[in-house]
Amino acid sequence: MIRVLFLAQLREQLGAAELQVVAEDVVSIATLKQYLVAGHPHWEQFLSNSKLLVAVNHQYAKADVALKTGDEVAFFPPVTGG
Amino acid sequence: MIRVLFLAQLREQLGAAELQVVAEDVVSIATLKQYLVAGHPHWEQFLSNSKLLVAVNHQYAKADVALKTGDEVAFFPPVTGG
Amino acid sequence: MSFSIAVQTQDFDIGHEYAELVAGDTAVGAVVFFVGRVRDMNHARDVKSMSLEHYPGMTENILQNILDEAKARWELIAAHIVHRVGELQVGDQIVFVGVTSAHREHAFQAAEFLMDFLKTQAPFWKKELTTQGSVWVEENVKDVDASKRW
Amino acid sequence: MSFSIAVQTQDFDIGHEYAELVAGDTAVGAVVFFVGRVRDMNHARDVKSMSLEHYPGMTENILQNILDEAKARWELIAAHIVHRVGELQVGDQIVFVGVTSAHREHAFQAAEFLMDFLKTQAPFWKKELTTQGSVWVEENVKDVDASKRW
Repeated sequence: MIRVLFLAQLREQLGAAELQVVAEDVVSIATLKQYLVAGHPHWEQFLSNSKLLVAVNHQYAKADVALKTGDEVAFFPPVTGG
Repeated sequence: MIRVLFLAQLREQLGAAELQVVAEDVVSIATLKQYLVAGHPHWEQFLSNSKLLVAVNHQYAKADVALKTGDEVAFFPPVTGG
Repeated sequence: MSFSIAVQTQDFDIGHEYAELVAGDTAVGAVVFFVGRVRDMNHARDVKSMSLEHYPGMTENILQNILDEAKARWELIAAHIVHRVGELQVGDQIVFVGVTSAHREHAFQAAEFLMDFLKTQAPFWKKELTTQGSVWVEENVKDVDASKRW
Repeated sequence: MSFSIAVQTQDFDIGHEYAELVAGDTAVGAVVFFVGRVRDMNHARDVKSMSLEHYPGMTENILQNILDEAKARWELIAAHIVHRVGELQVGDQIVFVGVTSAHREHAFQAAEFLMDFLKTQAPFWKKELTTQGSVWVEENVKDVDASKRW
């Protein structure tokens, strides 16, 4: 399983904080996004936002990063701390 | 009278902290220096140092500033606070 | 403490942070501090309070990365980052960055670098409670530009 | 206090300075502090203590000029400069510069500006007591260069 998190404003937009995806279903961040949108068509406008950031296992990741079972993937908007 | 001060390392080099000069004797910083050197020839090497700074009445001044009675003139080396 | 980070709900005390940062080190010639606070006005919105969310685990990783990068770029003796999360009121402290060095230019540059990268990399998000309701703070273009100069 | 300067033999307390600087002002988003301290090594000289001389009257004038210039250049809410004179030991605090603003870039730049100009304009002179005897500190070319960028 891959643990998928949605944080901050994105969590509110999707109405979801976390879900589990079977690893065989996805091979990269890009295909994970396609898989999520296939199951929730109204998420597309939010997940296709070019400003959206992605982290895999607590480090920033690009869309072509390969995923494996046990990974934690997080999607979130630009950060605004400090 | 003009009050003339020598500060920090310059005071130690000249062996003098302060002296009074009659205003008619000097008309500018440059002529004040000449006057001081005329009275104390061994001061020349220190007073001709191009790094020496001069203040008139607590503000930095150039060599051509005119002096008048009651002025306070200070000569000192580059500053090293902070 | 030398080099450390903290993410916490509790407030921090500047006098205490300073004392810890310089404790026992006589090579320190320069200390630079930055404190970020909740101000009452942001982009013309009248702010009452704010809620600060973060991504536990990643936040600590990123802050540690930024600190390591600063250590590699400048001659630092100690550096400490504290960032608060949770509910904060106007006037509350949000973030502390403290850096010590033998030289002031290293301390100043490292502190600015830490803040610029913290602002654009560390996974914190602010939601302001304003007189017009609650608003997620938008990415600040000035912060993005500032982080590009390093 | 808003904008003020002090030249004094007594030590200063960072927690107290910070509290005074931000007191009651909820528009402050950013606070930058600089503290300069006597370090045990300067240009390979082993420093034991130092004596700080200044030019009373002119010092206050110059510090006030520098503060006025910073106020004119950046959006500042408050700024405070404290500089000690007299006999100081290794590890002692020498100078404090604290600046508050709504914006961090203003606070950082003003603090750096104040220190660069204080270093090159304010009439203070350091005489170090080292293991090789007493030595007047020489003008630092890096400080002169730093002051030229503004």
